Amino acid sequence: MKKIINDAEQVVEEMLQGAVLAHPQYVKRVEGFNVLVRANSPVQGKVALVSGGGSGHEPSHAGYVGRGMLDGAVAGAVFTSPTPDQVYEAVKVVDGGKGVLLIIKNYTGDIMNFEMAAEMAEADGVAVAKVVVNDDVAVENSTWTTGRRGIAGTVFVHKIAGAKAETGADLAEVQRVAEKVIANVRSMGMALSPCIVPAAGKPSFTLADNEVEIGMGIHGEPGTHRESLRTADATAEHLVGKILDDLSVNAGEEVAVMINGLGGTPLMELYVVNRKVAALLAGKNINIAKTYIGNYMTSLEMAGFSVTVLKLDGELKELLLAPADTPALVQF
Amino acid sequence: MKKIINDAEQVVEEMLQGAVLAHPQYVKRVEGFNVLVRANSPVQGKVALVSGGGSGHEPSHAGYVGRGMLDGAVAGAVFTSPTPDQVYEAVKVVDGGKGVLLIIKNYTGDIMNFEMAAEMAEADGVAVAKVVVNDDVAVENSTWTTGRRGIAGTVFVHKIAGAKAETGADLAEVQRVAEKVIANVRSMGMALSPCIVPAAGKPSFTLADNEVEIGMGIHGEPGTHRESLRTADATAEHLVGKILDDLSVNAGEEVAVMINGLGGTPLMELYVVNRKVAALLAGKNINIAKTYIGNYMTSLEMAGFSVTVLKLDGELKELLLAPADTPALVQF
Amino acid sequence: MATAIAAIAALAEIIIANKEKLTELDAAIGDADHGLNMARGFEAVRGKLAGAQAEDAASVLKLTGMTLISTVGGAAGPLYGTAFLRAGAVLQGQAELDTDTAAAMLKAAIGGIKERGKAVRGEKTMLDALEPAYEAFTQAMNEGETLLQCLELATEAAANGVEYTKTIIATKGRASYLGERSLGHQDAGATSSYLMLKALTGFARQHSPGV
Amino acid sequence: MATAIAAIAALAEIIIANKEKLTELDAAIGDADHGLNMARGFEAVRGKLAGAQAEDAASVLKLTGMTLISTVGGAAGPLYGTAFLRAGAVLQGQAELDTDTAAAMLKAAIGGIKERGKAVRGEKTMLDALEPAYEAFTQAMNEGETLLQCLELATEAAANGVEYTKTIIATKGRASYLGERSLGHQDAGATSSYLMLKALTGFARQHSPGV
Ligand SMILES: Nc1ncnc2c1ncn2[C@@H]1O[C@H](COP(=O)(O)OP(=O)(O)O)[C@@H](O)[C@H]1O
Ligand SMILES: Nc1ncnc2c1ncn2[C@@H]1O[C@H](COP(=O)(O)OP(=O)(O)O)[C@@H](O)[C@H]1O
Ligand SMILES: [Mg+2]
Ligand SMILES: [Mg+2]
Ligand SMILES: [Mg+2]
Ligand SMILES: [Mg+2]
Repeated sequence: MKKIINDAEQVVEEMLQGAVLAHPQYVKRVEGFNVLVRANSPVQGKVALVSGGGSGHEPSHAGYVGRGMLDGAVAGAVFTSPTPDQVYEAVKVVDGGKGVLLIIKNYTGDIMNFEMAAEMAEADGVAVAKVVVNDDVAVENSTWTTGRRGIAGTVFVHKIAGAKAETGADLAEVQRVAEKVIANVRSMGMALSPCIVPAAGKPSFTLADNEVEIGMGIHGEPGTHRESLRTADATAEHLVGKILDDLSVNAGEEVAVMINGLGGTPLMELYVVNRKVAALLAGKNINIAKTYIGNYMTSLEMAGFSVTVLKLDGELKELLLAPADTPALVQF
Repeated sequence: MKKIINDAEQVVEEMLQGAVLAHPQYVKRVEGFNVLVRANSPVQGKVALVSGGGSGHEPSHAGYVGRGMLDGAVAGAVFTSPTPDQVYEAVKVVDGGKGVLLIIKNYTGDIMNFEMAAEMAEADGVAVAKVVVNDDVAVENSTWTTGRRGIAGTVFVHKIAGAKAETGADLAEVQRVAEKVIANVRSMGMALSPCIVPAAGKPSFTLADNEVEIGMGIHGEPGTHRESLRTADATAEHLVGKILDDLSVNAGEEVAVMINGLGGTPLMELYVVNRKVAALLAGKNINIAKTYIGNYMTSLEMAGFSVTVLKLDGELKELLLAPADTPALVQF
Repeated sequence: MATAIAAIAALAEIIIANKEKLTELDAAIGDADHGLNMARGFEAVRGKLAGAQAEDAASVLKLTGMTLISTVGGAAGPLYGTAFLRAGAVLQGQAELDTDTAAAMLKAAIGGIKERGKAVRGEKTMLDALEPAYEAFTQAMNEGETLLQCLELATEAAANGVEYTKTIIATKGRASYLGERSLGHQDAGATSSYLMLKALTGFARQHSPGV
Repeated sequence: MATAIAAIAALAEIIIANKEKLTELDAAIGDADHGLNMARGFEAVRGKLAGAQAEDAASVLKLTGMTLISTVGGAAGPLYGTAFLRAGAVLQGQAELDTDTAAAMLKAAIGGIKERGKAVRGEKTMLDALEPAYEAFTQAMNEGETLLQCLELATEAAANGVEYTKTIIATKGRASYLGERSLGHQDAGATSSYLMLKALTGFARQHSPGV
């Protein structure tokens, strides 16, 4: 394991310290907790947004703490949901009197830990609402299983619900918009290489020299299948095909696209992928309102990428294009 | 070689197409050339900035084309300086009547190709000035060799000279500010792993399981030495030490810091590095005005990072903090 | 209570000793952290209990549950944490641990897990070790066996439950994403449940008057 | 002119055949692209000359130089490009290629490289092959040797120059960043210069009346 770290056990703590030192204008640490909140938290009179999850997905989620997106982010151990006490603390610190929306990715652990925190905060009289993001079409959606995973599409929920909260909307309205994003966002990824959880010290899976994993999860969970590496175009076509099988977008409708690097992928390759994704959408007369390209929801040093498509209506588009000022996403 | 591409020979072309499709609000292609310029080029009445170099350093340089930074970026073959005709074309397209500043990284090839382009453009009557960035303290600076290489510090030149140009300053003034940045910026990097030029198909060097290269160049040029991987803190201390040996910064003075990922490094590790870099500077009573952390000047999928320190005065600080709106760097 | 602390210490020992094994099981069909999470949690429990000599058994279990909830994370943290809290609640005010009380504790723990995780037996989770264990325990109890014998039979049933998880498709937890491809793999959480029962049985054997 | 085109084709062939070797040499002390760059350039030259049958020799050299400048990039592109442009300028208006003209062309090419690259002999560059080659060429010429013999001796001197680059420290080009650690390594650009002279010699041998 070759990593630029000091101590596998301290990596989350040291990362959080480094993040606060890098972005003091945006975030501050909640002392004693693995929680970063806006430097000016709590923002009074605004619904607050809290997200979080295991570490190792940086810039998710602390990178999206700032005006127009999140109010707080909770960091678990690497690839492990944070614990309820941590989430509870975040909720208490960011609440500005209008309640708190928890943005949870659909993993059993995340849901249970965030739910326990919500119960604790509600007992304190804080209004809490929850949304669960489940954009990964690699996993079959069915009610008798745990359903689809939440991956890069979560960033669109942060962006759009965050913009809505900034308008002064109430908790139910912010939750409604978040649910609308979730209903309209789909993603799927592929990996060229595994990654190594620092505390584990070795990769959780291995791939042969020319083998790739299609549809893997952002914690190295196995995907739909393995295959020989194909061209960027063929791979993009497969992923976009799966996404559009699940999300009906008609000719003339508008979408936002995210080409997300998993941490070890050169931007050059993401652009090559985007060329094909854009062409595929253009071929169906689907308009792209905005493309995000880069590392938004990573898996440590994993090489690979995911494609996310978000179907827009007037409301979602306006909120997507609204300003944001956070460490990892700035737009104006 | 495991890469998400279609054809090693077409990778620059397809990347440029993908970039224009991703960022139509920022950039357009100069037809027939590997040149991206601002969507609204030429901007009349403003000095124009052109940079470029080999491809494989994305988001450098096309990612910095936009308001407050560059006007045009020229992409060479992977890791190979662009040719004079390409640079010449960029200069002609972006010139808004106030002249063009070429921002060149200090490599023999880049200098010769950009100089030839400048001669061609000057023959056409375009006012052209040049600056050469040489921030890499891993290489000894001496007048009888080619001197130090230009690496991540180049992004600070783009940012600050770009902000100056935006004020309506004339070519000599923009050049003066760029030279001031160059005089005050130093960088040094280290690599955990090599990268693979697509057309070559194999890494240009190899490292043993626990071995790292200190001071390597962004094209995989060998560095000062190899050593066993040390802690993030020890490595950061070595690099910052080399930088401050060369750049005298006194207690109470202010700097900007860039912790730059080389393409395959998780952001988590960059934050761990930043924790130490910030502590080292704080220990010397040096104030950090702003920290940039992420992938700014990469070497394809190389794992590793560089640290850049830019000493600020009032003028540089104001220009650094000025707004920018480009695909890879937005601030307001 | 010294015995309760020692019993929890035995659980901590077996979990920490099997950190890698549990992580590897989770790697195959999950996200390769179950052993890391559980070991982190039980290290913390060890630390907490080191400064808690005087507490009664119910408090020890409660402290264990709270500590697991606030240090394990993932799915296992809330599930095992809730289980220990519920088991501790049963013990509240009980002077001694007899077979009946042990059965009630196991039942309460399983109830907590089912409530929190909304899973049932047969979904390839820890329940596939714990529910058969509970059944074996109560059957032995009804046949008049000693606490140690009940535990031994419960552990055996849990071991069979772990084997059984290899033969079924996961429909809860991270392995459910794999659908049919989860077949043939052993569930990590069922394994940690079995290990804890095994450690408890070993502990009971050492402290049993008959030995 | 068909002969000029065929001569350039011979250069293209040897460079393209040595693409990997030149890249490997550049990998050791540079950035691993010299072969790729030169091969890309000469592929383009091949393409350009395929549609240029009727041109005179000076134009062929000019076209070669321009094409190298606009396709090779890096250090080698401007250097070799300038060299071919300058050599072509010497040939302008010349009916036949005699030994004197060849010497003047070589001299002009080297002059262009020195002007563009601001290097001198002994800095571990292509000049360490080309300048000894020029000296050997003119010495042979002064001794009355044929063009072919002059070329053969020049090529031999270039080969020695390539060997010599292993013994010196680079102070120009990318290898200069290595300082002393550039010792022992052979310069890629000197090697491509030697290869081109070798190809020219081979070409001259085939077309020489004496053979
Ligand atoms: N809903 C559930 N009910 C009961 N047990 C579950 C449930 N979901 C997961 N588990 C158990 O948790 C184990 C995984 O724990 P762990 O790896 O620590 O959490 P995570 O899946 O969040 O990484 C699984 O092997 C399974 O036994
Ligand atoms: N200033 C110079 N003068 C003459 N030759 C040079 C100079 N700089 C570099 N070279 C030659 O160019 C070769 C490298 O060419 P190439 O690899 O194509 O360019 P780059 O160094 O830009 O990657 C070196 O091996 C050396 O022979
Ligand atoms: Mg987990
Ligand atoms: Mg090069
Ligand atoms: Mg797990
Ligand atoms: Mg080279």
